[in-house]
Amino acid sequence: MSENRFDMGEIDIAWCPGCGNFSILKAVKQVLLELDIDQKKLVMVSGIGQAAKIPQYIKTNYFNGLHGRALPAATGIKAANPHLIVIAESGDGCMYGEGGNHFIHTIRRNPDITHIVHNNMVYGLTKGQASPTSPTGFETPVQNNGVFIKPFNPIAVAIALDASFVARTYIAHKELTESILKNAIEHKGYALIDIFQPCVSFNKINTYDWYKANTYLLGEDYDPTDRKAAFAKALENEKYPLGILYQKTGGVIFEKQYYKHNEKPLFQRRPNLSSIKDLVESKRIN
Amino acid sequence: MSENRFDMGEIDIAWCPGCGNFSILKAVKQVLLELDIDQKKLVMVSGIGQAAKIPQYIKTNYFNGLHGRALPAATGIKAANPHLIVIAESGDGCMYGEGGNHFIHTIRRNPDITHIVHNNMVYGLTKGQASPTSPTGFETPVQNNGVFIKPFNPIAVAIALDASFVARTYIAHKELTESILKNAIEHKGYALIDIFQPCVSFNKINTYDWYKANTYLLGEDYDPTDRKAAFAKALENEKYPLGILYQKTGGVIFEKQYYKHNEKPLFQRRPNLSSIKDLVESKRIN
Amino acid sequence: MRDLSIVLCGEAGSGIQTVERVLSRVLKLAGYNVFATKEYMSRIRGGMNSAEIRIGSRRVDSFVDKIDIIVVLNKGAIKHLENRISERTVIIGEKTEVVENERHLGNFVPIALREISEEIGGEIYKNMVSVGVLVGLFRVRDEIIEDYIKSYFSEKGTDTIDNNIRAVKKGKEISVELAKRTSLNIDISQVDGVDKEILINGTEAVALGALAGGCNFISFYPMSPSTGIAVFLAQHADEFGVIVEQTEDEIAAINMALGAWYAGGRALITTSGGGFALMVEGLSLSAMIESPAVIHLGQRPGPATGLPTRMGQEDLLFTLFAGHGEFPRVIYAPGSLQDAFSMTQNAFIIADKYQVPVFILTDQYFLDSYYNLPDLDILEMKNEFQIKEVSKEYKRYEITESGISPRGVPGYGDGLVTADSDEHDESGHITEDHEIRVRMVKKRLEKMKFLEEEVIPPELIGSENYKILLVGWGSSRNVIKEALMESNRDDIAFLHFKQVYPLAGEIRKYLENAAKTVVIENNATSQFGRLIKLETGFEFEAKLLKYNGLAFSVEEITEFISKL
Amino acid sequence: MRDLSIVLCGEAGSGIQTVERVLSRVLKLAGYNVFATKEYMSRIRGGMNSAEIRIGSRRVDSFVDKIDIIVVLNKGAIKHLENRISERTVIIGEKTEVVENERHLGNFVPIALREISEEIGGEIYKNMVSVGVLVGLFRVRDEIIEDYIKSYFSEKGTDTIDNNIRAVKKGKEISVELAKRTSLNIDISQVDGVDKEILINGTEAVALGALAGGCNFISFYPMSPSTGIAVFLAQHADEFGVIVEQTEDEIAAINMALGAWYAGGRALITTSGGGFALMVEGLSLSAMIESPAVIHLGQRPGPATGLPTRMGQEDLLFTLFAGHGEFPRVIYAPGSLQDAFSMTQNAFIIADKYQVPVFILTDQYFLDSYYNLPDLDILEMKNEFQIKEVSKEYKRYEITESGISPRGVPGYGDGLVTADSDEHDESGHITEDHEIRVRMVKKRLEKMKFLEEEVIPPELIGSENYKILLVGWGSSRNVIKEALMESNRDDIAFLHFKQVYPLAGEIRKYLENAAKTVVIENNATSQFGRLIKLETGFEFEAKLLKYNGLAFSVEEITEFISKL
Ligand SMILES: Cc1ncc(C[n+]2csc(CCOP(=O)(O)OP(=O)(O)O)c2C)c(N)n1
Ligand SMILES: Cc1ncc(C[n+]2csc(CCOP(=O)(O)OP(=O)(O)O)c2C)c(N)n1
Ligand code: SF4
Ligand code: SF4
Ligand SMILES: [Mg+2]
Ligand SMILES: [Mg+2]
Repeated sequence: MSENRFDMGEIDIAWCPGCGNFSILKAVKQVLLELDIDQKKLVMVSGIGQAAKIPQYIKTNYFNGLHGRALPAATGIKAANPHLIVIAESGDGCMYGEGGNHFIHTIRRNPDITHIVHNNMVYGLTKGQASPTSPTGFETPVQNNGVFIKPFNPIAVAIALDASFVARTYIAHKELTESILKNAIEHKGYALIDIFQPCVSFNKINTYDWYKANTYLLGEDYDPTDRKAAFAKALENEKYPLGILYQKTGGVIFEKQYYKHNEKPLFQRRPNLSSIKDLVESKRIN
Repeated sequence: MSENRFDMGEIDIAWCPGCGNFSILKAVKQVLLELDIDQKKLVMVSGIGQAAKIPQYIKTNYFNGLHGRALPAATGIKAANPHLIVIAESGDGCMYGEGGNHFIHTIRRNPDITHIVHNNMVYGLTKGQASPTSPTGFETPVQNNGVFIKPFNPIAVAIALDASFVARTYIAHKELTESILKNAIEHKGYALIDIFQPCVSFNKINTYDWYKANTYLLGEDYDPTDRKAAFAKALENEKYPLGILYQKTGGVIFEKQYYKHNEKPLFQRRPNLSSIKDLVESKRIN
Repeated sequence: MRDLSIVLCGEAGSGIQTVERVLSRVLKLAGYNVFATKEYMSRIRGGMNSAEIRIGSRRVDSFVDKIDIIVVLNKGAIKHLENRISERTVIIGEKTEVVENERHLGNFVPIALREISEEIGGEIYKNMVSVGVLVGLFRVRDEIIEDYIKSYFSEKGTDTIDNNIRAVKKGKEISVELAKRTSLNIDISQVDGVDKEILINGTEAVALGALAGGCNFISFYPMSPSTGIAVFLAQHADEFGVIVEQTEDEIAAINMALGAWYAGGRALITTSGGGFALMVEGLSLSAMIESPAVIHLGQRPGPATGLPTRMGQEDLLFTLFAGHGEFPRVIYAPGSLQDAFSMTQNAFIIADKYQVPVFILTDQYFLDSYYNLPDLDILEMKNEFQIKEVSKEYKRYEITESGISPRGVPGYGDGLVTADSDEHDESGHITEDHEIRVRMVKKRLEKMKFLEEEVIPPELIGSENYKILLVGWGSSRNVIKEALMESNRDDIAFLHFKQVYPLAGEIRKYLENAAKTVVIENNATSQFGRLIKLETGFEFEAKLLKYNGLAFSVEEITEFISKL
Repeated sequence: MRDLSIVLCGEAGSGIQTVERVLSRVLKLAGYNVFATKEYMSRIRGGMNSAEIRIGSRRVDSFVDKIDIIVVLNKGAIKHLENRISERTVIIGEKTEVVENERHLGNFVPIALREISEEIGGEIYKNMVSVGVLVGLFRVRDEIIEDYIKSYFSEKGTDTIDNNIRAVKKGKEISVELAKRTSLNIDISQVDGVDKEILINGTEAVALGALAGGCNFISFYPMSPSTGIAVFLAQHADEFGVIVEQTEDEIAAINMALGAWYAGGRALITTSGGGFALMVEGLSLSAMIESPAVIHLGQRPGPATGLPTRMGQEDLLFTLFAGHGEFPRVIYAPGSLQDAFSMTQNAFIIADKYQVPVFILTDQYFLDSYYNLPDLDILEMKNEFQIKEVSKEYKRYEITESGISPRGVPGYGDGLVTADSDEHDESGHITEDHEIRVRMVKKRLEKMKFLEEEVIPPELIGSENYKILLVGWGSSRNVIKEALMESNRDDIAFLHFKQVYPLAGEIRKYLENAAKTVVIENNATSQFGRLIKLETGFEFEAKLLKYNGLAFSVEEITEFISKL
């Protein structure tokens, strides 16, 4: 892996030393390489936050948009050119907080995009406020009596919405993470990967050790096609299961619906002025 | 029921003749009366849409706010004065479309409010576009090839988020509806009631007959405290189950957290200038 | 008689729209100039709505208060129109629908609409009987009506068609009787060639303009009065290769559209006040990533939900300054259908060329008003597509001599294409370098210079030797124009702005040539007047402001002019 | 020596903030006037940040470019500060952190920070050793430092306290040596009473003002630089009975706040550019339901994400015209800490009294800058609470003679309280009546008249017989003021606006008295200049605009003045 065409070379990365984001970056680049993805056809889409800086560190096309708005932008990109490989990647606050509405409705749309969430259970870039996934009791400068509302369960919600691929991993599990990422990118349709990622600067609860102690790997025998069983798994919170929790195939894929009559990506289309004239003509009679 | 202090008298109601909204209005007023609710302490909160006009037709306090934004307003009201009884009521587009992010995060907060959704599976007021709950294949002036994305399942999502009360009813079942409404209002914590309501003007698929044919009542023996079973029920879509699908008690109630040190509703509070002066004083030494 | 105004009035859902549509089409096909507009409440059934159809020997393209004939479809109609009824107004309708004490208004001509329609097959034919009565008064040939009805109801089967034709015929029979009354003896002349003209409304003009501009993507969330554009495009989506996506909210709509532009689409956004308010962050994003954007904004009276189905021009300054940070933009406000069409086409060209947001401001009155016109001038699009194949060395935000960075799309060429909402360097990577910041701010703002060169100048209507200058913008154009013509005053001219930002350079000259200037707007704070002051320092002597939710009528302006 | 500027520079996370805090507090407690400010990157660790601490014999309250002493905490610091280093600058730091070729800059005084701190217990004590060196140069008594360290680290236990005290002492020892160099022989005088003064920053001033205004609710979504206000209120929430709720997004924040106001709360909203953009629809709602609202907007350079942790004044016109529809508002832009405090208090009074939104515009520089001042003047709130008990006949939107409808809250009295985002009648019910519409528009807009009476006038600083008038607004006040004083020019005055909308009536007079006028702003398009033009027609002769993300320095303005 010493040489990777997705590497940016000598750049200044704005993450804290020891942060889980580095391993995610490494895993993503590794998987892109292994899948032999043409970087010219790849678009990384993100929002704003520490996690959201990831596209800046990968040599590829990217759309680093607004906080919370990666998914609609990603959907627009995929719809405008279905030949592109689109990965939307950002933090838990970005995707489940500000972007919550897009999360649920993008799942419904089921575009063929990969959705990676760096879940550090905290707002990193804005210096340590609670995120939707922060555990109850988590103390921060604002939630100084501890978080008392229930953490958001993205896995359960995704399954409730019949997302076509739902996975969770913990970044210290390099192989698991890479294998899930590969599966997710190859999966046809929307794929969620929620990645547990320690924030060494602001999350003193959900540390490397904590994640190690509070997660387990789904067994070989686990069947990710059973939605109800997957839901039951999604509710486990003594220890969080890691792996592909739910996967289904054969669903309608969003952007495909729009390319039934015309296969050209939008940038190749030109207005058909003569048809427009015909349409105007029709306004002479009705 | 001939006289109800919640009646507005002779008013012009902007709904279409035959619309399910009328029965919802009737049921809500009836239940308010039966629960002997003091209308001066009741606040109806809504967004924008046909359903959202309902507070205008009830003699009580109301906050008829923005499309999609009833829940945060309702939460603010309840937080500012927990002695008020707060009902947030609006359409499916308002609550699950524009308001989707508030839906999921209000469930997490668990304020003691009742959340009623008129689910006619269509955008009524804007003349018949698909709503998040519109069935696949539903044809509209915009979705003229039929809706192809998956309908939003509010019940499953609410259960995934561990909402403390989750119910569905169909407005033609007057008694069931009234009993659920009563339970919901009396329930401590967030309570969702998704009400199937035929839109006679724009929804020619989900008609009175259709609802009758495609729903059934949960049996006496159904146990609404089992979350996984409730989820399984929530996924049924051959026929939709009606009743209280899920209920739990004992959760942390949002606004209560804020009244531990001071019981006065906010309108009775006054700034404590001498404490402010003390705080300013403290800035002399650190 | 130069023109006639017929108003149909009744509850929502009572079929006014069908009558409006059939009547205006058929009269046009019969060679009459027509104009049709409507006003309606924010509800689906009930309430009181009305549609006005003007028929003229000359071209008619604007709203008049006067009513020559009212067709009452439901009780309440007379009350609704009270202020507009004169002694000369003929009221046609069912006896039971016009209350006794309303009869002193106008001339009541009872007809047994219900009875006749019941005979044919039910009350739903009431509307077609009315259509029959009206076309009868114009002596339209059966053939024209029958052909139209056949095509209009083509999907409903022969029974429906036959019944409707019978209903119209019945109506025509009645009209023969009615026409004996002098007040209903109509003599408006048909005009050669009008039958071959096109009849469209503002919604269609904008949507057709978008197609002509190469629009192939529209993401939107329904909101009156802007939804019609999306409906039109949806109905022609397959034919023109347009992706039409209804989103979960307006924020998704604008971000999806920007994603589409980034990947090579040409996206239109259509919305209205509150919906646009939610898009303001996305607008600012478009500026930072230098994405083209075309935004159709159907204004309506605010604040907040306000009067959702009414007209207003209240969002001009909001549009001009919307978005955090500083960036250029273009704002169009077409006043005629031809303008709406060509300016929307042009919006795509300008947005693409300069990578800026371009707005088209309309309102309910403009979008819902039809009139006939000979044709639409379409600009042939040849070299107007700006996407460049990118080389390995490509930098998305390169500072070039021309001032514009070539725009590439991912997957087309060997380079990489970046978009970054943070301040960025030429390669599109995040930076906090203060010097690069300054260069990038300048680069973005200097586009104003190009945009000023592309300004569509205001249109001077009337005498060049004016002493009094009326100024208006957007949808009031035709109304003010007609009133001015009507007034026959060679000391007054009308300066209409179809582009409201940036403003053309020569404005002050126009304004200073006048001894008196008056700005006419559908808002309460004279937003365009303030904009002129901001841009030129010039202050209007007088204002005519209307903000009750309705458009100006020709008479209102005429009266105003008469006092000048 | 009148004042001295010390700059600490190093990576984020290297403890600059602790040094800044301890140093500024201790020096103040020792009787020195202090000013502290910082600039930092949008990241948590690494990069390069700096803090400036000015110590003065007279009051110091503004940013200077000059650096007398740099404390280098990490490699890269000298490069970062390059432009500000002069021959007289003394650079204190570890040899290894100051690269060879940087040495020609300033005077390098190596100290073995690392070695010394390792001795004490680890590199983390580097910061306290630096503090020791610096307080040593000021000959601050041990007692003061020790007391402060004890209270500062009180929660960390005695070991930490002891080690930190040792570190400071070590530093002091070094300073005895250093002080022998003339360049480090500091003679700034302590001032009687300064030790008893308060030391706060802009964030605290606004938050304290909110408490004084009766704020008891804040809903917000984190966003630099506005989050500090919420943090402050959270930390004092229990004590002051304030509900602090972090929401899922900014839309929820503003709607929740409006819900709270409706039910009787006094809610503050705190946000920044993009966050405010998302609140624009809610702002329009506040206008329609005539809800009070107080919005603190910490401006930052845009568009879009822009430079998230930098300063700018780019959102003035956006704030002024944000929201669909037309409605009045008030915009404050305090320039001093006292103003920030009392204007925020006043914002609640005005918002409550006239049921309008009131903005407080600040920026990162203002929020993050500390200085000592004698006290904060607090207005006693007596009859400033407007909520009325409602009777059975109560109508929320009653048209009253006073022009303001009494505001009730649900559950207090026998009446019912309504809020409707649609156009409504006096009872708050939806209406489409055109006449009511007009009355309601007027009612809302006529509040401008009251707001104009409540205007906080601009402050004229300097000679009354000026020929040249500098004009500024918001956070640049103290910098421009100091530069003007520094310049000793009695032909120049400075007019500072702490309220930017509505503007005071007498502005033109001020402007026209000058032969030359200059507007000074932290943006690229001179937004305040444009606002003045819009409101008065007056155009500035010259502009000084800075938009690289940093505040003006005293020197920049002094130099500018010298050329006038
Ligand atoms: C509209 C908007 N609101 C708020 C912010 C400020 N903001 C930037 S990043 C962030 C949260 C970051 O948390 P998360 O998404 O979990 O990413 P992390 O930094 O933890 O990786 C916030 C609130 C913003 N940029 N835009
Ligand atoms: C921000 C915003 N976007 C769009 C609208 C337009 N709008 C009004 S009601 C509505 C949908 C109504 O559907 P639903 O909530 O299901 O209510 P229904 O009319 O079906 O009862 C929409 C899109 C609006 N008022 N505000
Ligand atoms: S703040 Fe937390 S999540 Fe962000 S880079 Fe630092 S350690 Fe990682
Ligand atoms: S549009 Fe549909 S939902 Fe609305 S009132 Fe009419 S029938 Fe009911
Ligand atoms: Mg995070
Ligand atoms: Mg609906």
